[in-house]
Amino acid sequence: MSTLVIIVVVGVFTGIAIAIVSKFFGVESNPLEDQVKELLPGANCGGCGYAGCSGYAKALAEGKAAPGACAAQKPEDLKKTAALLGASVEQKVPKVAVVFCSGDDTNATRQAQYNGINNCRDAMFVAAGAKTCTYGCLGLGACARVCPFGAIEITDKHLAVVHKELCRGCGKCVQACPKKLIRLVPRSAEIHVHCSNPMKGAVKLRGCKAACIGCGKCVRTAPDNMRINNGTALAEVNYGNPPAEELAQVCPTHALRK
Amino acid sequence: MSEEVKNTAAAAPAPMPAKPASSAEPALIVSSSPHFHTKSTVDSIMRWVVIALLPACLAAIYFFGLEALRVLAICSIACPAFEYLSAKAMRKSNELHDGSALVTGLLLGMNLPSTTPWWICLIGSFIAIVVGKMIYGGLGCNPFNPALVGRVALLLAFPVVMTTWPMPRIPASLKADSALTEVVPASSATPQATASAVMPATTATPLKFSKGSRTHGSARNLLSDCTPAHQKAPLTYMQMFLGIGKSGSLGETSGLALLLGVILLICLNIVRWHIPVCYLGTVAIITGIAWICSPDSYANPLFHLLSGGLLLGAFFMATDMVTTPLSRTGAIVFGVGCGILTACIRLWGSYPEGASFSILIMNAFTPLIDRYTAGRPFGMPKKKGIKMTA
Amino acid sequence: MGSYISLIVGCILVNNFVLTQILGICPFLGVSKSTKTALGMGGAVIFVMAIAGFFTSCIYHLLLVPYKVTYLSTIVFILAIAGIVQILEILLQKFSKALYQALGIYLPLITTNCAVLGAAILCSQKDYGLLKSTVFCTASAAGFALALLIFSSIRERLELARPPMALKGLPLTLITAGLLAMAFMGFSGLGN
Amino acid sequence: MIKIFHFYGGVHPQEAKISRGVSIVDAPLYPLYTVPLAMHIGAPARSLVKVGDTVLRGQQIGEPASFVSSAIHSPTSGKVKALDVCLSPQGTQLPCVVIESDGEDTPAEPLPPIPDWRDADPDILRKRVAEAGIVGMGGASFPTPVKLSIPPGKSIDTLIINGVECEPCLTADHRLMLESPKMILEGVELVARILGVKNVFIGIENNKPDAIQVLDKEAAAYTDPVIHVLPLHVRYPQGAEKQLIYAITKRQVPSGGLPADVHCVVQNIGSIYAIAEAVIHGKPLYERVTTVTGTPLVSTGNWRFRVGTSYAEAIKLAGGLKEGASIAKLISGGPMMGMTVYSQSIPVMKNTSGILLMAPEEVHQYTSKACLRCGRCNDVCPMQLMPGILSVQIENERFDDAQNWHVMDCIECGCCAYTCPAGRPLVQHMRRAKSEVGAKLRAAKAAK
Repeated sequence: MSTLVIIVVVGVFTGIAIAIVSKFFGVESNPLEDQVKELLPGANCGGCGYAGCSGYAKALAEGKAAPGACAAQKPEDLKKTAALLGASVEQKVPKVAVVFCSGDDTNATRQAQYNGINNCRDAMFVAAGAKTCTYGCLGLGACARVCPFGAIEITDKHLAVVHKELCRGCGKCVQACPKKLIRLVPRSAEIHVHCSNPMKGAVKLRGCKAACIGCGKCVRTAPDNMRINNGTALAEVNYGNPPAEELAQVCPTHALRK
Repeated sequence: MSEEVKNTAAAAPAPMPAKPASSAEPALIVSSSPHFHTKSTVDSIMRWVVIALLPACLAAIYFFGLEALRVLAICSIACPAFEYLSAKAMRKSNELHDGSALVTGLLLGMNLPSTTPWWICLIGSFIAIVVGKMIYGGLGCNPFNPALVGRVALLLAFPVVMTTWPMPRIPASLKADSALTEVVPASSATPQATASAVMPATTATPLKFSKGSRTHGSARNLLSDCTPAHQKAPLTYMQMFLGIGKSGSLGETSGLALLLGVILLICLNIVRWHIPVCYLGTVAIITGIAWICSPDSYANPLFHLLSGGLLLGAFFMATDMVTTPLSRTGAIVFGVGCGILTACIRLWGSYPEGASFSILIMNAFTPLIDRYTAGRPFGMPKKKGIKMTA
Repeated sequence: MGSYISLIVGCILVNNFVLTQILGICPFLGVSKSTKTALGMGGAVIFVMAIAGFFTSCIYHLLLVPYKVTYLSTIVFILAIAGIVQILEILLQKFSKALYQALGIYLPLITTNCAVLGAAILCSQKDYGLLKSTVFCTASAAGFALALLIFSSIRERLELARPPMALKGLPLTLITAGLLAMAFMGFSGLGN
Repeated sequence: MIKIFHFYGGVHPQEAKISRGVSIVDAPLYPLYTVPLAMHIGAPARSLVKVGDTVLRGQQIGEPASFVSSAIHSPTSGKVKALDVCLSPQGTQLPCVVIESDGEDTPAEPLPPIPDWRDADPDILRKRVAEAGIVGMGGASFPTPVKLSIPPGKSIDTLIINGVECEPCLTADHRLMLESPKMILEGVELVARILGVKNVFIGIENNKPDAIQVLDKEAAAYTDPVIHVLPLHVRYPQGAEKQLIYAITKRQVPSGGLPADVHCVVQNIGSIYAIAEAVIHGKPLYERVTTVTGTPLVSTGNWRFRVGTSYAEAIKLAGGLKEGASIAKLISGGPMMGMTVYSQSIPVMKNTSGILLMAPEEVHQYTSKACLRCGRCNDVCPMQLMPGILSVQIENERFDDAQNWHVMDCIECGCCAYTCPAGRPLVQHMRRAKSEVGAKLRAAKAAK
């Protein structure tokens, strides 16, 4: 009998104490936040602009953010998130990262042997990477190291290449590249102008065999799909209406390629 | 393919070594400033540490005979071998040439009695190199002194072997007439030991006596207590300093040889003087206070300084670069901490020897010491130390 | 007085809850990622254990012993400790949001932290009085906090080391904890 | 003369000042000069010429584009061949004016000399310094007129002339002090008058006793203000602004602050000389003394180059390479802070204090070995930072930690990397962290 009484007494006393404390000091929490967080991929890539997935989940639950900012979220999860929050989602254009450079070791020669930290961002402090084309990819893998999905490969010839099938378009590499060579483009586009050097064609060709020299052949062949960027000698795919894969054949330097 | 990609992403920042210029390669090297560099390298530092350890090794071989050489040789071959094998297994580039494994091997050997069987030496080497160092990523990344990790693990696993010391050789002039070759080989001695010049009986180190005397209340006669049976006159402090008639691990005998080594390292700026000086000073002060309060139950500070592994620890273990604080202030804190712990363990703990444990514990404190002794940068207002990041 | 000093030294160093008694390993591994959270957790555990030690000792001596139901100690102590942790959690969420978030799941886990219960039960087993139990529990918690602090600083350094991929993270942490425990064995016999 | 001034930390690398005994020689006229329009910190100058224009020596061809900017002058007479880009030692592309020399070297109308500068208004003198396009010639190339205008709310009481030249190998300032002490002292008095200060010190490292002696003798004639010549401890980086101020005045420039915060202005010997020339002779800054040195060279020396001369010409002037020698590093500046360049077409600029060639056997290769924690970097860091810990944090991209450990106070002097037995590229780590943390701080400031 006393057993029961003692346990009940202790239990009731503890319960009352907790009740009093929570009455005076309690903070309300939001269960929605956890539900939303479950639906995010959990890669904490930061591509949404918030501090990790939990930060985005918090913003979503508080109504400060709209669903769809996470590029890596699966479409069905996005739908579920929207349903939870009672919001509608616009159909998003799926995007993919592309390295806009063709300057591997055969096309754009290294001017000097670099001795230092094996990271593009560090190499920028040593003669800006010592490449013939000062706009070119250094191939030391800053982008590959930040990619949460392992979608970027550094080729043997020191050029970063995004594997489209692995890329989920989070955009972390875009920030990591010190030469600003990586951009997010619609997944539907098949071919891209793999060059980012805005200088004159002749100057570019001195530094890289595979540069876009701005000859305009592609634009003449497919005026709706291609354009020349204002003020530069750089052709650009019209991503609103991307060209067919065959157009790559007209490019004399093969800067326009898959 | 995705596997390959992952490997690229995981690659630690590594240098791109400049190859000798061929016609196809660009000849010029670009690198960050500065372009001048001291001649001192990791390899040269380790080479000097090995050289500094040589007098103590020679002393050990002199006092314990070829048995000592056997132990030292096994450890100093096994450690580099284990480093090589684990580097292979971890697919790391082999850094054997830096000689740090050899240093660990020598230090481990110095911490073992000369009667240690070969397989215990091997186990110790394995623990020291693989568990103590390589799993952390090799030289520079280990939080604990590898040789001490090996030694303490052995001490806990094989307490009898690790605390059974053979009698050292003593000069003929000091030998007592009666206690000569009649001594029967003790059971723990190995056959090789009998063959060597070492007296085959085992004995306790002076420290053991200091421990025992605490209960008997006769710390005044320590020196004669711990004099080996085959020596006619009681041990003197000078003898203890030189290592004559003092049993112990290989590196615990000759204080002189250790001192020579550490002075060399201090002169070469490889070892900071702060750690050994503060360490020994703190031990002397604390044991001195205890001795003044109660000379009957505590040994005097000189005895403490000269006995056991304190000198070896203070000179070569506590001064390991990788596991000790970076700054001078940090080194002082570290030395004082080691001293307090060693003195406490020696005076009041159940182990007779505290040097190894106290250095290991202070190794664990090193990151904290680094953080709280970080100097105030030039031009920084006072009271603005290192902030913590959550 | 002397017995209290040796009790405190014994609890903090010789019979360190984490490193020699292997109690409270869950938060020891979970919250030792950064020194800042380790400090917070250490403080929280000291707070909880001091209060728990006091209250459980009160319950033991005023309730369980007079009614001769000391066999109930485990279940009653659990109840009391759970209540105390709950209160602490509410308070922390109110007054230190950052610490609350940093401690995360480990805060409610103090409830199931065997160190807290272990200390309370040890006290009752050794039949410590009210003051002695409180001192014992506080000192044990201080030992826990010390181990946590040291270990967190080592882990911060290990984060920057270059271990093989297979050992990165928890494996290396566990091995390091083992080495640290090994070093702490040197204290054995101290304070007796 | 007895007390020798010093600071905390530092290293003492081999001095290797093999060209210290070689007098300054005027470099010959070259057919082509590539004059960058950005030879200074701040906005690049706006070009005042078009392709095909004829220019004269000393004619202004670029005007300052903002407050922190500088004027650019033509090094010789000739024709503007092109407005192009050229490579900078940092590896970036700079806008430049390519001038084809006509071989006449016709001077333009000089700026009117100010012979009575002792009585002139400081503002007139300051304006002249700006017109002459003078920048700090020690290396940082901060526009001098900005440095000479005292920021509002600050007061200046001390002028320090940096004749330290603590970089190994370089001897340009040393030769300049030896050969033109009068001009330099006039320049010192001039700057002291612009700033209105009474405490004037010339700090010279103790390994240049001849320069100390010469300047000390000449300085005896100056009484208003008195010019003190101070011998300094031979220790790199004695010539770093903050260290120099501390050694001489024992004042610490606060973290993130400027010399003006401790009431000091520091001027380089080369700039002082240029200021004196600009005011007394009306000559704008279009040439400077540069040391060309290195073991692979046949001869070494100090030449007065016009800006825009290519490194290739400078190397040719020094006799080219020795038989069988090859270059492994071509460095703009000294060996401790200079930048490696990979092209000999880079032009000499206003801040090119030296051109250094290193043979393959002299080159030290950086590695990414783990930090040994020996603490030597700690002992030598003149800013009393912990470079070892910082570099490991930065290697793991923990820039927040690095910021907490004060990486922004790093002056990139290179003492840590010089002394590192593991051969870690510490300075590169620090630069990376400074740029990342700086970007973060700027973003935070912009967000406010």
